[in-house]
Amino acid sequence: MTNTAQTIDPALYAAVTDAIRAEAKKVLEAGAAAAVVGWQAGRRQGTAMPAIITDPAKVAELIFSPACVNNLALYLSKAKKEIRARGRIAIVVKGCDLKALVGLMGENQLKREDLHVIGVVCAGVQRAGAAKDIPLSEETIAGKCRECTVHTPEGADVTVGTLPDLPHFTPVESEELSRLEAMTPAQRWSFWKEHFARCIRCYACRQVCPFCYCEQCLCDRNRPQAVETTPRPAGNMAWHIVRAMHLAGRCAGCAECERVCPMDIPLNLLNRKMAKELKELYGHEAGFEVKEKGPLAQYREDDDQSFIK
Amino acid sequence: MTPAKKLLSYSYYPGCSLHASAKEYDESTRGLFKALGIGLKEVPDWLCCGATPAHNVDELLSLSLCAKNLSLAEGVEGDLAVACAACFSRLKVTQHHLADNETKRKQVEYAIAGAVNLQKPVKHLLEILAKDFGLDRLTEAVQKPLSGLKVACYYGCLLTRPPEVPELDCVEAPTIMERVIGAVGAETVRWSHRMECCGANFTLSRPGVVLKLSGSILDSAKAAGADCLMVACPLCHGNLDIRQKEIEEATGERFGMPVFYMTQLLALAVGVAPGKLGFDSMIVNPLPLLKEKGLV
Amino acid sequence: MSRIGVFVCHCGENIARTVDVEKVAAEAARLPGVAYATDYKYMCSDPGQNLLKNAVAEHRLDGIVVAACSPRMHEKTFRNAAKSAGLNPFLCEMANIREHCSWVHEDRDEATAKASDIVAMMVARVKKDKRLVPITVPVTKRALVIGGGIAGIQAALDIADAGHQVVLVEREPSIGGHMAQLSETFPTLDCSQCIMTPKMVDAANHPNITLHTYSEIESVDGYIGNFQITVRKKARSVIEEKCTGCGVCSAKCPQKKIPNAFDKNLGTRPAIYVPFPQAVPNTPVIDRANCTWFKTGKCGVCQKVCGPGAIDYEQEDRLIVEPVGAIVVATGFELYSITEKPKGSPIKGYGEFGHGTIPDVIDGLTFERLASASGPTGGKILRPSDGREPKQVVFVQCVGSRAREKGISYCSKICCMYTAKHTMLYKHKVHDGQAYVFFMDARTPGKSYDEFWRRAIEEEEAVYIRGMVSRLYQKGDKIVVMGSDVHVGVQVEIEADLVVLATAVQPRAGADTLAQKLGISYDSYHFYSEAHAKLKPVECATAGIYLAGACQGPKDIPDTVSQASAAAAKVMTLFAKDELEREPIVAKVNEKNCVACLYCKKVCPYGAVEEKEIRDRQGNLIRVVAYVNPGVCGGCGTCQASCPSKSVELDGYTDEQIMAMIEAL
Amino acid sequence: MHAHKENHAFEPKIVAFVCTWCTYAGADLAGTARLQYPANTRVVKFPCTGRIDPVFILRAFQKGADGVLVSGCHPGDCHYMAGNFHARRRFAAFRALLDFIGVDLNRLQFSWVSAAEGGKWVEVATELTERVRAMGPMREFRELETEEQWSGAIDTPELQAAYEAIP
Repeated sequence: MTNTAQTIDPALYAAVTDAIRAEAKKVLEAGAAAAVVGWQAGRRQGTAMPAIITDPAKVAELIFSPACVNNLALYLSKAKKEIRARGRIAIVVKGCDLKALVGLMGENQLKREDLHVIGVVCAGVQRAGAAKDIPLSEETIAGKCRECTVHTPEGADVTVGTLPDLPHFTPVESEELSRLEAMTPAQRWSFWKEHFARCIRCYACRQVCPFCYCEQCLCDRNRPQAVETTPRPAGNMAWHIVRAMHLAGRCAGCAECERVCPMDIPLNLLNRKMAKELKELYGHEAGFEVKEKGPLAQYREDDDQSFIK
Repeated sequence: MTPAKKLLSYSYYPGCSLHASAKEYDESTRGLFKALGIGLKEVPDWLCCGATPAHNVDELLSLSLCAKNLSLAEGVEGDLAVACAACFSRLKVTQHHLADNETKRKQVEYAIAGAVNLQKPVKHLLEILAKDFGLDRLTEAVQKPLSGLKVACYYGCLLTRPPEVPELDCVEAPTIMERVIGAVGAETVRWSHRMECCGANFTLSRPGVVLKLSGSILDSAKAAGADCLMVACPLCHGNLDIRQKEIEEATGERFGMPVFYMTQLLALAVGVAPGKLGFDSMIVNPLPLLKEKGLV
Repeated sequence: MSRIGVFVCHCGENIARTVDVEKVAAEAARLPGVAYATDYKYMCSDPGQNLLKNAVAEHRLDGIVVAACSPRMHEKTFRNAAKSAGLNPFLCEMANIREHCSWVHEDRDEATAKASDIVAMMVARVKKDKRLVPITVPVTKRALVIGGGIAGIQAALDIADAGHQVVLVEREPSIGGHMAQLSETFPTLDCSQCIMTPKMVDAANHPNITLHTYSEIESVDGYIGNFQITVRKKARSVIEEKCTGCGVCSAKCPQKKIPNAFDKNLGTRPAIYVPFPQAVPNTPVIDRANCTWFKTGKCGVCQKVCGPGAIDYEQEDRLIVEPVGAIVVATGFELYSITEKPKGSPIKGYGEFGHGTIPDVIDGLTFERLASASGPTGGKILRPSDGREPKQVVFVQCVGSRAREKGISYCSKICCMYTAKHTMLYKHKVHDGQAYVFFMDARTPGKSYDEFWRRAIEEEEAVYIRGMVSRLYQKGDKIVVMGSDVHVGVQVEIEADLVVLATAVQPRAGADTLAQKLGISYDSYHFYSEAHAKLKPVECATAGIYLAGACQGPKDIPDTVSQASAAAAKVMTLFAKDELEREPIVAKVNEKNCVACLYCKKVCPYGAVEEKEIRDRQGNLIRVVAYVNPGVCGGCGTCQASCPSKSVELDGYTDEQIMAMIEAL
Repeated sequence: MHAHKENHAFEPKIVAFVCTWCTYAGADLAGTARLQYPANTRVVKFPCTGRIDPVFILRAFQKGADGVLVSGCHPGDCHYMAGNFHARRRFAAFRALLDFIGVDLNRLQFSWVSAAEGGKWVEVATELTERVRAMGPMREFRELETEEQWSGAIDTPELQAAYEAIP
């Protein structure tokens, strides 16, 4: 962590930006896609935001930078539903975003043939609140990117960019997971109780999650009310448990929930834990191939039942 | 048309017999591989595999011997080529057994003071020739087709058994030997005793048993019209070749059936000089037969 | 505000001994929404039920809780009482304060407190109960029987005799199945064809049976009472309506040397043929793969000689749609082939028996053809290789069966008996011959079965050797059988003239594909699974589909016929009413909220969930939602527990009902 | 004859979610056989364990259950063929989640009790009751119910001062 090679060369992002623009122009001009969902520069220096480009003349607005944190799969699952009606859509995805797309295909929400997937090789994106416009480093890189296994998306229609040599980053998320796993239940309870007590039930986590596409969330129902809706500790605890359970076996780990949480609740820890459990129990990993049935929609007669008397 | 042929290279575990009674198996193996352009590098400092007796006496010893050999083989590149059917069986059984049994694996690892190499692919020469090298290429390499030579391929007990372990071919009705020797032009006969036991190391303690068992093998091969037998195991070779005269005396039937190692016949076909194939160390002289067929 | 009535039963002393029933009733009366509460000695008695009925009228009750025994005991009773009082029966619930309380607790205070809790939970539940009406599904009183062997024929005849239409579909050109191939049947040794062919003719001539031979099931749609079956009628190249069955075409066909599969390839047949003389229908079929006309475009002899002009070389496969209300699957079995390992099967071959290379090693069915008077040898036992009469025959049982290491662990059930029969038939035909049988166990549980087997040994002098055979090989014109005799503990070698292997009974090839079309489940061997091994042995879990015969597991003829009649009885029960009535405990989709992730479809054990398209008036697709077919839904509720947004709900067990109970704790 | 009955300082509430075909019938059988067990269990009947939503377990704890039992048919015995297989996976995942949140899994018992296993029902119900009784009340969820948003976690001096300044 001492030498200068501990940063990621920004050249990758510039090269990818050019390639995205070229590909977007190509598909829009050829009519192979009605719109391209990607990122464009944000209003503030060094930020980025989602963009939907339909005019080939405007492809130069598209960018890729460490600020391109958003998981654009969201724009195909529930937000901006109107663009899906336009026909085949091109979408720019990082490896982690692609896993969400794959999951959505398995859940009948997207069809592969309706998409033109532009995969981008990604070395990492910024963590929330990091200083902009400086190369990614141990200080500024997002937690999920430190132990990313999908820098290069697999199965996209085109994949652009070449992965540079990456510095070694401390895997803070798995370290934190191990730390929690080593605690006693009582310690874990107080850890989560404290975190969940702060939750203001803004539902940003739900809003940003590509998999929370239900028309009506169970937690908004009042006949019966399964989860108390006011931001009180009891309802908060229930909400986060239900959320983690509903994402189990589906969440592909984009960690957008955690990024958007205004109260800095480490939500991705729950997702990571469930993913880990389902991998250990049933060898399931979300997002690598389109599976007709997730791990909780199928069974084997010889599944583990050591916990059942 | 044909893709660039990849150069095959193997580490090689000859085993004790091939350095002693089955020298001609070793010589012809090396000759054959050289002629085919397949690399073969002997594992340094290898030890006995325990063969047929060790596992009946001390299981841990027999597993440790092979585990040690596997760890020695780690130092030599390439899959491990094995000629002797008994060595092949022991090495495979060791890998299979230790992969399933953690307790034993730990004991063995303690005994050999190192990790067991469960990953190294152990391959019999037949597998190398039929699968890695390919029968088409083998046919291409033929200089002197063995046409007219009627061969009875004898598998013995160990090449395909026990069922889960070697996975060389169909357990009870393999054809891999026939396919390999067929590829160099020989004619193979359909006969009944391809898989029967020759008596193995009863040859020393209960020779009577061996005379009966090996006798019925020779008898059956002869009845099927074979000119010669082809084997892949030094122990079988010993019983069928060295004891053949005694068998003839005991049964009063004359066989005069040369017993070749598979590599001897294959090497002959691909043009290795007959003088380098150890035909002179065989008890039943094969030269009259080979001359008759115009092969030497 | 609800007006719930609570009725606490004393059950004589059974409840009242440990539960203070008056107190429970008094506490129930204080629960919000309870308009009336009382206790009574025997609620299930006539006066008890009348008390309930009167209270409903008098207090205008809109829900009832009977605190008494287990609902498994009297729920029906009280729901009927509620119904006769004009209340929807599903608004009546039982609080189990006997089995779950008074009988298992001795402390009066504790038991009373618990009983009150249970009543409170059920009161909370009943407030959330909905009026439910039984589901009715119209029933098409027409049955499909798949497979024209003895099972299919029996089922078809039974259903047809009951006055219902039956469509019988058979893959082969003739019905009859395996039973038509057998020589004699155990344990009576009556001639198989003599008892089988009349049934075949009955089936063909029955006014209620439509026969589709040389046909297969193309697709299956619909559900119980309302299936749509598409049958592929393969091109026979012979117009059935015109053909008189005179047989001139077969006699004149120049292609005569085609191995006859019906005779296990021992005999030959022409290219235009009926599989066997007693075939039903007696209409030939052209085997296009072997017909000179189809191969070269020349010949046409059959067309020339056919008087009625029934030969049609241009005929094509036809698809026929048949609406039916119930399906009987009777696809039967085939024998495990030792010649090669079946593709894609976990079952391994028998290399040690020569992989089918020894001509005089045959299977049991081949022996049947040899022994059959109408077989290729006219009933003489002759070796396939040289036509000589075998003097030593070795029978080997359990070839493939009960052989875990070969991939099958089940017992094929019929081999012990038919091998005993074979030894007898052999002895009757070859008086100086000797039969040997290698066996593991003799399994003869059936009426007169063991006596039959004993007779084979004691009177017909078959030598039974307990032990298995390790290897067979040809030696000259003999087959050396190497085996063991475990009773004596020695190795045995027999030089046989003929070896007969009792190979395992397996489901028909393609059984899995058919099951997928039907939506029924099967085991790892592809035998079809019954809904319950003991109590629903002929029903499939998929409603409206029934099993008969060996497709469900190895079976002999008596068992097969019994099961076929049982399946027919089930079909008749279904057809007894014009509409099928079911308990309305089924799942329903809230289409407004459903986003069609189809989690429900993925977990549904009944295949009851379908995709439903919602379209606007112009027919444009708006969206897709899940739809639960109430005729198919089994009512387990796995869909609801799985649905993230709870857009599917199981009537009778809604989230509201359950949550109300939990909250009443 | 009455068995000696102890008086306990704490009697836990146990909620049992059971399927109607196996465990409910098993509990009925325990009654028919007059087997005795602690009176702490309250049974909620489901058609199948496949119908049991993890939310119900959560709700039970929130509403004051000290222990929860989920019980259904043995694998292969499910009246609906596969409901219990689905439930098995669902609850394997759910209990891992609860464990990670910090719920003591000793309060949550899963079992297979067939219609013939009245004895097993008694054993399971007794064991869970005794275990939970020894553990004491399930305070965690109950505390949450009584707590308010600002009760403690954000505890800066400024906030504290502001809070106290409220008349």
